[in-house]
Amino acid sequence: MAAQKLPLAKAINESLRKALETDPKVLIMGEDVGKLGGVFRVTDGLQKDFGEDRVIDTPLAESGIVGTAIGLALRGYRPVVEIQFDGFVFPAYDQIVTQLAKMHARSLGKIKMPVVIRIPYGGGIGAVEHHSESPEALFAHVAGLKVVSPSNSSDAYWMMQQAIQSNDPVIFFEPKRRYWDKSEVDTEAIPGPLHKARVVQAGSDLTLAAYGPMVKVCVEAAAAAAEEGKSVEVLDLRSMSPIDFDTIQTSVEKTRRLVVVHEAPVFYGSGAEIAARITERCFYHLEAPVLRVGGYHAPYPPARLEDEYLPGLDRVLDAVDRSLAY
Amino acid sequence: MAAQKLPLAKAINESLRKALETDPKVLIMGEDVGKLGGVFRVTDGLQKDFGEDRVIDTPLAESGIVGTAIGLALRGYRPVVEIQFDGFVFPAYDQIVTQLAKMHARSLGKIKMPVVIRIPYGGGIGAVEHHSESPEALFAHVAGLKVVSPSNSSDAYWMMQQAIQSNDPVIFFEPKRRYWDKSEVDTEAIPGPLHKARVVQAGSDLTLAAYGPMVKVCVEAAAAAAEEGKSVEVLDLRSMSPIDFDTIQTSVEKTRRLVVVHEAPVFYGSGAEIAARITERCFYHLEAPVLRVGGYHAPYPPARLEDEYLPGLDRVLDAVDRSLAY
Amino acid sequence: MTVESTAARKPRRSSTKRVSAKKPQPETGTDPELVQLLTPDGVRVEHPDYAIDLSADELRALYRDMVLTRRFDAEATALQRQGELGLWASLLGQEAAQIGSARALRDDDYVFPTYREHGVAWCRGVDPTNLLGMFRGVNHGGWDPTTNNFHLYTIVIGSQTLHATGYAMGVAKDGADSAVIAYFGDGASSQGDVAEAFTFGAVYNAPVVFFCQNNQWAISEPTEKQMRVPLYQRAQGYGFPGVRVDGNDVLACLAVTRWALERARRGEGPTLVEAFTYRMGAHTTSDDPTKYRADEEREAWVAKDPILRVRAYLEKEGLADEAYFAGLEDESETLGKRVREAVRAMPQPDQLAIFENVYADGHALVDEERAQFLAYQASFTEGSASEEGN
Amino acid sequence: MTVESTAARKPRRSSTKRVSAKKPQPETGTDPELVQLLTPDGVRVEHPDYAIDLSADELRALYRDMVLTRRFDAEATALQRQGELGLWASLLGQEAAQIGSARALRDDDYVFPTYREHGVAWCRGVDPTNLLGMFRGVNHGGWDPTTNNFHLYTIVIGSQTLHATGYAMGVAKDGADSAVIAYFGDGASSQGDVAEAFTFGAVYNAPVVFFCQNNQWAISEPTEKQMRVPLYQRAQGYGFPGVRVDGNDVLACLAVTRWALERARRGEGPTLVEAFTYRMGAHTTSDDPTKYRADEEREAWVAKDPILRVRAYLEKEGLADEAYFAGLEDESETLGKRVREAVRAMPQPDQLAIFENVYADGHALVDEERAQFLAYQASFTEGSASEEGN
Ligand SMILES: Cc1ncc(C[n+]2csc(CCOP(=O)(O)OP(=O)(O)O)c2C)c(N)n1
Ligand SMILES: Cc1ncc(C[n+]2csc(CCOP(=O)(O)OP(=O)(O)O)c2C)c(N)n1
Ligand SMILES: [Mg+2]
Ligand SMILES: [Mg+2]
Repeated sequence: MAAQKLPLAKAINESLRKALETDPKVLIMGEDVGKLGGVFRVTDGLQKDFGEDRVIDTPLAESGIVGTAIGLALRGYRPVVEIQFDGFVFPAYDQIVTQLAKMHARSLGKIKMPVVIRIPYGGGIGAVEHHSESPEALFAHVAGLKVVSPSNSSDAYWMMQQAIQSNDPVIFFEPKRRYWDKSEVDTEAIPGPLHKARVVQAGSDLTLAAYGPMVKVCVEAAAAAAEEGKSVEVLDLRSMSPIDFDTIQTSVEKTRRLVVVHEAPVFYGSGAEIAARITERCFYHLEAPVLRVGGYHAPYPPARLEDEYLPGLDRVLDAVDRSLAY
Repeated sequence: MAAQKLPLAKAINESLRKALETDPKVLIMGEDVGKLGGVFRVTDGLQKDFGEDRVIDTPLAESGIVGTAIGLALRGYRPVVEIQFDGFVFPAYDQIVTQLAKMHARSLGKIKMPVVIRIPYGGGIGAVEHHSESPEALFAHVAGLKVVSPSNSSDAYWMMQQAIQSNDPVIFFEPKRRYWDKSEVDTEAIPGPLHKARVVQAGSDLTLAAYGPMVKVCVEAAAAAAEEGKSVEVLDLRSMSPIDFDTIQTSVEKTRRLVVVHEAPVFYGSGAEIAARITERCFYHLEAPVLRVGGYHAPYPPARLEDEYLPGLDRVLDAVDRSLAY
Repeated sequence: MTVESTAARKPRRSSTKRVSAKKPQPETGTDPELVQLLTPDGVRVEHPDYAIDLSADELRALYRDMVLTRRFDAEATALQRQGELGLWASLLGQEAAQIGSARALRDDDYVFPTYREHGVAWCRGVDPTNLLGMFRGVNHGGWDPTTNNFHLYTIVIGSQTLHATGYAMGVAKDGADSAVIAYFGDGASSQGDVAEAFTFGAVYNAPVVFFCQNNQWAISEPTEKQMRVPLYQRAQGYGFPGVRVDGNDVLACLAVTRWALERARRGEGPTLVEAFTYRMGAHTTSDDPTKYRADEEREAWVAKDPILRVRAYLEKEGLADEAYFAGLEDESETLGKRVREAVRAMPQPDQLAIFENVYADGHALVDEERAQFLAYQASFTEGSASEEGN
Repeated sequence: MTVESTAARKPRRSSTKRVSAKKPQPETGTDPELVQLLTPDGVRVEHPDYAIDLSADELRALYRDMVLTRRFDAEATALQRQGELGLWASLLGQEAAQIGSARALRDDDYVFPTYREHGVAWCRGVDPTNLLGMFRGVNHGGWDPTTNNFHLYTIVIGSQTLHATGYAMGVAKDGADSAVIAYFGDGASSQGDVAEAFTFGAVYNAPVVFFCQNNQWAISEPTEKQMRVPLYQRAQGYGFPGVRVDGNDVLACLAVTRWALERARRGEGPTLVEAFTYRMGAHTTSDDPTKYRADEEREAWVAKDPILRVRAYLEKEGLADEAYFAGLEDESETLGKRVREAVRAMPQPDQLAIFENVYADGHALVDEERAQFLAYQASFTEGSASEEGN
């Protein structure tokens, strides 16, 4: 398999398959990951081909899943854990924050924690409560974790490869509403580093920075802005911890304006960190304050209100206009 | 009892006593809160005076403590829950984030959740791992919670009264290294609103904004700066959700410089939110980027390194100098 | 597929060779552990510990509850297929467990459901259409829990068992003799929260009944993935009794739950009731059970249908006639129609609902964001107005 | 104190009148549930299920382990009083539970301790001084867990039981016949994580021994606040055996743990061992037990001291003479001295250690912050240098 068009979910599936094939220590664990292939079919067919010893249906207990994954990692395994939905990661939060994140430091580097935690996240699929959240800031604030999110199939494939190879725990946020979006995956292309941002398209008037599901919206916004003669640069950040501030800085030094977009609530969200740091780095370059577009300080609403809650094309364009108006 | 000097821990103790006396629905719950009076003696004597039915030693299970407190609140009680140390709140994180925070919205306002979660937090007492952390950002990001922290005995007394009277869940962060600091408490003074920031001391060259344990450090820094002829305004934010941006804005419009100080790691910390929003509000006033002083992106270190990790007087002054140098 | 290079070692035990655990799921009917009062064939049997004596009216009422619940459930499934609901979690097959247990409750008892307790809701007097709001996506819970002492559906598995326990602790503090019931599933039994609820319930001797509907599946996972021995046995190790009841036998569910509630009222603390039943449908309308379970399994359980056996009994004993059944059929259709119409008539929620009820006492940021939202919305109206003016 | 206005109601049960739960803590010695091989008076008794036959050398070795562990522990307590340690969690009274269980282990078995397993660490060959780093505040764990198959101390109560279970799942996957042991306390038994560990252990039939030292206290809370019936009974409801052993009887602890480990090796899955013992000291040096427990309770347990009974037995049977005891006394003092000196010699950690090992593969922000830190530090050196130059 070289270059081909794959849905994002399938790209992850292929990446997991590759990892299972390449490294006998790689395990898949989670609720319903076996015969069902996960509720989004991301692990479809893997148990059939690699057996119940490698692709493990676990009890319904997220703390138990992550806690035993830590133990398996101590034994030399490389577990890839699935949390069924964003809203169900919290029972495992203690194990992630107090154990998984700190084990390497606590052991003075003696213990490595090559654990990947896959979390389908974000809204836009009309789901019930707890199935549409974007809790990435709650992980990025925690030292010892790395936090990433792909926006397209190629990144999904390669970032998963890199996450599994990483000796640090990686929280891998999968943009669930993009699972079915197809794009090109070249399984032989050598990718760049896992935590490097990507310039999706160059522009000169303003920078839009996003990750995961919002990259597509930003690209659309850039296109709409272009029709009005505004040249917008779009960055796919790809990593929320670390954040590739250098790439953002380079862009902002050029465009002098930055809008950060994410689904997560704006308040204490990743946009805050980016705004604070980029303002510090580019204080004399910025023509406007860094603006943020994201969720409101409110629980994710019922599905029939999610279009109002989610930052869509118009809200991004509104921020673009407001920034350019400074 | 009118005005008197009390250690911060004792002020909370008096406040809890007052609440137990005034409202029969108030309960104290937690590990070791009974005979022992809590590991910091904050609940000292309360079980003796109010009985085991009001001051409840719970099983060692934080999720259980918060989960049953939710149930008790549904039954009309007003539980004040103690989490023994900052690092032990995470087993309860799921109940706090997915249940406690959302119950009012989920029920379309039918259910109120008057639950206070007391968390002794922060470092500086030479403790072992998990006993010195500052996880406030992990709660402030979550809609439905209110997050506060007193810096002195009077606030400790009154903010606790207000938190218990609140019909919303309040995460009450107690600056443990200030537990023994004495200051004036007037139990008859009518306090201002719970979420309003306080101008600790006025100044004209720069604003230092802090909360909890760092207010004292900032006051000291302002004094040191004054000796060098710099006039520093100090704000005690008191509330991390909501944040009283108006008071900060007023101050910054005057001083044109802002440094935010907290113990929590800077990365994705409350300083980021403040920097981002104040920059937006005061873009044309700021002479320098908002600077942040806080913990590093690293696990809280062993006790013998905490003085290097914690933002102390010198690091605050360094930021003051850097800000003024713009 | 690469194979691990363990060939050189001589394992004394490989994970595949390990002694298999005792199968947790004995068959119904012949199982001495299982309380049964009405066989799948509709024959009344007695149990030494759980007697029950119901009038014809009461029996018919239970039957009616189950029939109407099933009808409502089928309507909701249909509404999901028609796009009126985003999702539906069917209770098909679990009517007896729900109606039996719920009809054991008093009005002042309090119920903590998961997300599948439509039959319990029915018995509590919650209007079925109110249940549909969250599945349609117009709210997260469309009823006032305090009106019927029926808490909101809880989706985060297991959490509500702690709320129930806390509520029960409060009941005890109040000196009331009400009881509390917490519903949860076989999968939920693995969650730490449920174990903590057992501990708190036991330590505080709280008047709570932990009612597990073991429908043998947690989405695609059979109970073997959650437990090694039958769940009801777990209670003993926490210091309170556990009972397994035929979950497809409405009489047994009623009798056992009554007994457990009475224990709670008498101050004897918690009970675990495991209602052994079967999820006859998919997990939800999003699920595809053909991926993980054989049709035959389902077929076997059709023979144990909780409704058919009561009908057989009613007919055999002459407790209901054709007219009764026909009348009930009509009532079912009326209910279906009412639900269908009510759902279709549900208004799109107001956009500002996003900002409502986030806090009880308000929050400055919510106010600010609401104002920004309004201004933003207004900018379109103005914008489009001016465009129209072009 | 205001009283609730419930006078008008007629409570059928008030929370104070509730039936009190069965007391979880039977007395040792006469308890048929409790496995004992050596009475508090040092008399060897037999147990039908747990036989043990040790040579004089082996018996003396167990005695020596306990004596040296206690000596080390006392030294650490003293060092805390002298300000050399920030905190110490004494194992006083729990030597038999720790030495007995740890001496049942093979080198290839893996141990997951809490924070009080100094005796287990000793048996694993971890240098006692290495345990002190975290209590002195120079590190969070000063040994390489893989050297002695002894994991780091875990402070977040209960977490390590899941790590142990996962590790054991890995052992099984590898086809190895090693076993894993997870230590935890009576208080820890309330944590959801421990229950989840039981579930995972049972479902995957993992070769793990859950070893609870029930020292009857969780800081100030007696076991009645954690459980209603003896803990060992909990195992059965999860599908594996539970045994209560006299935790002050090193022989019984050894025999029962051996048996449990053998079960694990044979692929028979987990076992819960509850070692019934007593925390003779404070919870930690920060604790003040006079606030919550009576002196008499402690006195009663002094009579059951785990070390004295072995000494009585050794003396009675002529298995050790005065010279042996004197020699051991010397060895103890030497150990104490060595520990004292080693602790005092522990260097202040390098400031840059803050930034070390946060990640295995590095993190841009950590690099940036380290560089800023260095620049900041350097600014002082320059500053003070220039001031000195004044
Ligand atoms: C904490 C959490 N994890 C995962 C899920 C996703 N999920 C929803 S239902 C379900 C299975 C529940 O099984 P069971 O408890 O047996 O109840 P049933 O659906 O059979 O009624 C899962 C895994 C969830 N809702 N909450
Ligand atoms: C999750 C968590 N909550 C609270 C604490 C604080 N704490 C430390 S030890 C302890 C009591 C532990 O009791 P037990 O499990 O019986 O062990 P023992 O100390 O008796 O050995 C508590 C509450 C903690 N370390 N972790
Ligand atoms: Mg089920
Ligand atoms: Mg204990």
